[in-house]
Amino acid sequence: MSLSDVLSPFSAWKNLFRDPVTIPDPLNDRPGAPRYRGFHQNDVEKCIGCGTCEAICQNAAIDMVAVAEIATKPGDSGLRPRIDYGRCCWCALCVDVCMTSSLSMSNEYKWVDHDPEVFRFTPGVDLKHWDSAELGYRRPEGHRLTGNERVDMGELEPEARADSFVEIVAGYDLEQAKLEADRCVSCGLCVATCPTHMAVPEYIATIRDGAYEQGVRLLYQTNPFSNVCGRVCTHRCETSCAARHEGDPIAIRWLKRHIIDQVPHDRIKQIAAEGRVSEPSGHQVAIIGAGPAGLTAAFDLAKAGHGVTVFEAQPAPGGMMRYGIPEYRLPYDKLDEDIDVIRSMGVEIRCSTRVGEDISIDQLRAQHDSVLLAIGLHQGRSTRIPGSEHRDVVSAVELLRRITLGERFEVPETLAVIGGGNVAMDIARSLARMQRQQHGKVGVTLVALEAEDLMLADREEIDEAREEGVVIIPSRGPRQCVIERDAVIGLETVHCISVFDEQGRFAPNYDDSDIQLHDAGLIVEAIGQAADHAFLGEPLTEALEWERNRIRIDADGRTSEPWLWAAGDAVQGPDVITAVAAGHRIAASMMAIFAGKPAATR
Amino acid sequence: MLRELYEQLKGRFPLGELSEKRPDLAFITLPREQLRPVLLHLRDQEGFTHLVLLTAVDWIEDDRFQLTYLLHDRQGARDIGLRVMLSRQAVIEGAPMESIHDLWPTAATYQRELREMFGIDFPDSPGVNEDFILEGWREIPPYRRDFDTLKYSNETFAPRPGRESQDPAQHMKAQLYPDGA
Amino acid sequence: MSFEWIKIPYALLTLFIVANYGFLLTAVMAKIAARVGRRHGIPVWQNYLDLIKNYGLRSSITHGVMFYMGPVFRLTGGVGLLMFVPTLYGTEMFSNMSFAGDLILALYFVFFGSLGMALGAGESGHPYSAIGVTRGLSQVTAAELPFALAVYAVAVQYQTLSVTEIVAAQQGGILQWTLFTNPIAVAAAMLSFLGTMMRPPFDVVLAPQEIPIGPPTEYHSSYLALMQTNRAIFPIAKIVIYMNLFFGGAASWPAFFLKVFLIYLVSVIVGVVFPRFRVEQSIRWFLIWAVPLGVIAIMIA
Amino acid sequence: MTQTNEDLLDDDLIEHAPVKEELRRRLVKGPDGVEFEVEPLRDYYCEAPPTVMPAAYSKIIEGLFNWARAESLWILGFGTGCGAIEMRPLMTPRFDAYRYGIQWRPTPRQSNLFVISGYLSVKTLKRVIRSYEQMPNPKYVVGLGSCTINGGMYFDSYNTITRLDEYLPVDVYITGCMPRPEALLAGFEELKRIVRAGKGEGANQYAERFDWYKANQKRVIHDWDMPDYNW
Repeated sequence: MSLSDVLSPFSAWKNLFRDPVTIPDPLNDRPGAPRYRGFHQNDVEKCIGCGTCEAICQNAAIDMVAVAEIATKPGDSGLRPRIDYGRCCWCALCVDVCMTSSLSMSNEYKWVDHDPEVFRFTPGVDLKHWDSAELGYRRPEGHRLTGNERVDMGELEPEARADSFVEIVAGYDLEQAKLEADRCVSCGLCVATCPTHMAVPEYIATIRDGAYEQGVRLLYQTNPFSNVCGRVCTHRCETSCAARHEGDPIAIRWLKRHIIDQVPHDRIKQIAAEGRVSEPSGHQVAIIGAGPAGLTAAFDLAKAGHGVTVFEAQPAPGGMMRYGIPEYRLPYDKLDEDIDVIRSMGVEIRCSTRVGEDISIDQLRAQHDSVLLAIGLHQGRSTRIPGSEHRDVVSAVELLRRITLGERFEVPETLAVIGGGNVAMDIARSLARMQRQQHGKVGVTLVALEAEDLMLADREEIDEAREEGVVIIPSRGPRQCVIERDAVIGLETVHCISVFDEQGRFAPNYDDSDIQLHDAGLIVEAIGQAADHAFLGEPLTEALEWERNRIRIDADGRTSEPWLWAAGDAVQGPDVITAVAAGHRIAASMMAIFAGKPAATR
Repeated sequence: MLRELYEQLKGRFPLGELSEKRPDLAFITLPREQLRPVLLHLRDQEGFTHLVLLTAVDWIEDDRFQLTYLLHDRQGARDIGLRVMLSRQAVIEGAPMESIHDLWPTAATYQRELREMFGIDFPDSPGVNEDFILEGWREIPPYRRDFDTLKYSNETFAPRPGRESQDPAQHMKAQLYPDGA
Repeated sequence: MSFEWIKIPYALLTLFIVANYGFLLTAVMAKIAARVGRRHGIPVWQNYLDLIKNYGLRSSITHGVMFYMGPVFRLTGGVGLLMFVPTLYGTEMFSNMSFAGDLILALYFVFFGSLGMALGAGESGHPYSAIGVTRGLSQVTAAELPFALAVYAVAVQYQTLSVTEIVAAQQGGILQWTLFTNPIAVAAAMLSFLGTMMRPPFDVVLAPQEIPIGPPTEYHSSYLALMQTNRAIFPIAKIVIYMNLFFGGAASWPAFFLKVFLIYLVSVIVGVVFPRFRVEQSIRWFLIWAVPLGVIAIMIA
Repeated sequence: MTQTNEDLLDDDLIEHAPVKEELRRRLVKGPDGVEFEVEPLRDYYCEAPPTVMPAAYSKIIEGLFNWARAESLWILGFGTGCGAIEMRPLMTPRFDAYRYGIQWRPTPRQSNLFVISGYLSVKTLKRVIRSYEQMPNPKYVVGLGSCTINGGMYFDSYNTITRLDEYLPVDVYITGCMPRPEALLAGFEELKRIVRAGKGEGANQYAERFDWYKANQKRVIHDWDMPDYNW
């Protein structure tokens, strides 16, 4: 020990003349640093109440609670997260996972109270002084816990598909499906949006687990047309998907198709038959029309042991699924598989049996406890422009039916399609394929009244049609079919300035100075369809209540006649999944009535 | 580097498989009769003088408890873990496991913990039956996978009331389709 | 001098002034120490708050008579020490009972408090108290030894045991102070002083970290408040002895305040910069450095 | 008090979680050869259950006392959980809590504030109860961190209590995981307000609802091998 060892500590005394390092007023002088994880903020307008924050919270600190001022609407559950600061550990996983970036954290961190019950609040709803705090933790730009981009779906190249009716979409393989399924946060916002409330998060979860049979089981609980819907569903679920806010929505439709593709058909039949009542109840139901609505009702009823007979005017069952959708989108063998499962429940389908001609509706009524009217819209609407009565001006539905039936008719080298919906695309693309087969080139012009971004067809349909050579010209209203020497030679159109008037009614406004002539040897009208109710006969038509040319039905699908239900495009529209939902509802409604009434003895 | 050691060990002892995690970390599965000789060999011949930890894993699906003895070689800066599989059912019925507290005194503490948390008995280990972390524990050992800790906590420590949550999907269905359609 | 009744109110007045000065001084010292540690430190009135708080506690328990008497003895040690030395030299009012006591009595009172404390703390039954008492007594004994030697040297030097007379002998200029007439004895005494002020490096008795709080572990509420009062009075009383023996005493309150402050500061100057000694280290330190100084002082005398 | 030590010793405890051998009532032989009975759980502690101790003095003096109590918070330096680490900075020059009259005492006898710093395991709870009961009235409890409010991240733990107020009367909660030192200071300031207003009566609340608190404590502490009260 030297003297300096003893003396040097005394140098600490010079601190007496330095300022203290003590923070003078730590309560007010120390705001949280930028990106400090303090109490939560939530932009309730941006929040969709998906509950992903609740699901990821490791401390069970988040509740999803209904908020009075926020209404439930498609894509927004109306719930908002409530955070329990008796649980929260400020890990910010909820902020990192938030699907809309609505949730964030302020940099406020002081909250004391004598009452332990107060540390629970709904950010953005229960107002707090830190709501406007600018600093705090936000999810870093580009940083996401779930993938933003949808796994690409393999498709045939335009060159390969343009002249064939082979299915375009390849479907996901196992690995792709798992990747895509992993993006799903299982919030279930889609479930309510789906007309038949398919258990979407649950069946997507079966892909992650590889439990495909369980997936099929879940699919069949709500939808016997998974092959069809896995391909051509309008997938409204994807419009309310939480993932769409900051990326692509989950490819729910393709995942559904993936599940059904993984399980052999015979096994699907077994799974679908689980819980089937083999004992016949004695009740008999007649269903007019073997479309999705009719067959779904038939499936449910037959599974519950009721006798079901389906009467179909066309030579094959499926309705619009078969006669309205081209084969390259929905291969017939896949549709047949779905129908085969339904048949295996014991449903009898009588094809080429037109009610009103081969059997009268009164006969049906007499022989059955109840009758379901589930016909489609098989009649095309006409534009009624000059020249539209010509035989080479045809409706799209009729042409589609003829293609399905296998009629090999000649298509001219140029033709025009009027309409901007999916049916217009279907017929344009089908005819383009036939043109390529017959002439080696495409000469289809599609004119739509709406502007490009307002066209009713799906975006991908439009893009694919263009890739296949269809010329799509938006904002054109048909003026007349030009006929020379009794042959159609073209379609004359004018520029359409606006489609709807200020009140939102259909009232197209044309610019008559902008006229174009499109060469066309055939004009196809695809502007809408109608049902043919003639077979009902006059007394029944009189007895039923009507609403704008459709039979009026209640929420259960019942008409004003106690024995008659109605469903499908003829009363409802617009797509397969809605028809499936209606089929389930009607089956349930019929069975509720059967339950209180013994079967008639015949 | 550890693979060489493994091959060398394998010449002397019947060993199970090797699982290499890093160049300086590997795990060897071995039958329980070989545990003591291998530990002794590693400690005295190979320089693994430090018992880093002794822990257990409950593989309830396979009806197994896995004991992991992690050893560290300070000189060689490498770690080796020995895994011993015990029949879960047998352990629950009271089958003993031999203690290694005579090789490393610290093992006694780990063994006391395993006794309390998993119910694995090391009858020779000093003080193994004394309370360690739990006092007056009445249930099955809490680290066993069949012990539902959330349920136990809710029943014993009464969470604060007033919490309720709704499932977004169910809530939407109820709000948008009130008739249940 | 003889006893007069008027001395009692005078003594109480002295006590009052000294106690308050003690409270303020310890707070000021704490503040100085805090500033060296670059802190703000406690408010100067904090000692009063703590005192009122402790008197205001509603519940108190006792472990027996000695437990109860401990703080009283301790306070008696402080008050007694103060009473038998002249606080202000040459004044009738503030010389207290100094006519009656001599250096031996003062030395006894220095030790008296510690003994009382030891008995009381012992009865509390707390093991930490016992450890603290053991440490405290060993260290205080070791620390008192050089002081006793120094006092002896001073007594020999002035040929009297009366504190008043020793002070009287130092009047007439700074150079008359024992500090300059017998520097080695003063040095021994000041080293001992460090040891009895319960400041680092000699605060292992209270050792806040290892044996929570030492002897007073079990003391609380009014007992603790009594001890707090003593902790204000006792150091001042001890400093008064040092002042009288070595630094020429004080003839007026300003001189008193200044000298007490400076002598107290000595222990703080050392205390804030050194880490704590263990008991055996401090005993060894006293025996090696302080005791020989004391012995030399006696030999010179 | 419905249950005495004797009852506890005889039925409940022995049946469910036997008292440790050295704590049982037993005969011992003294150095002089005389045998005598000891009952460790009773012998070393006081006998009286806690009583409500109302403010004893006039309003003015109580006001002065309350002010002094508020400005002289002596914390029992017992870090029960991870939150204790956030109390340490308060002692450092950066925060210097001493200037607010806050200091740490190493003994419950001299402390009047118990900071439950975060999660409280059942094993620690037992020690906490003993320490709390030894603190003199009036005494205060601050629950620090989410764990004391509703379990925090230990809400599903097999050995951690979720709600502190079931076992001790709590004056102030500070949420956070962990709360920063500033939040702790804010909590202490809030406690000072409460104490100054004369509302810091946790000790009396504990005495009033003693049976309830004891029942809660005994529900989770299965090996109750301590006396029912020990101040």
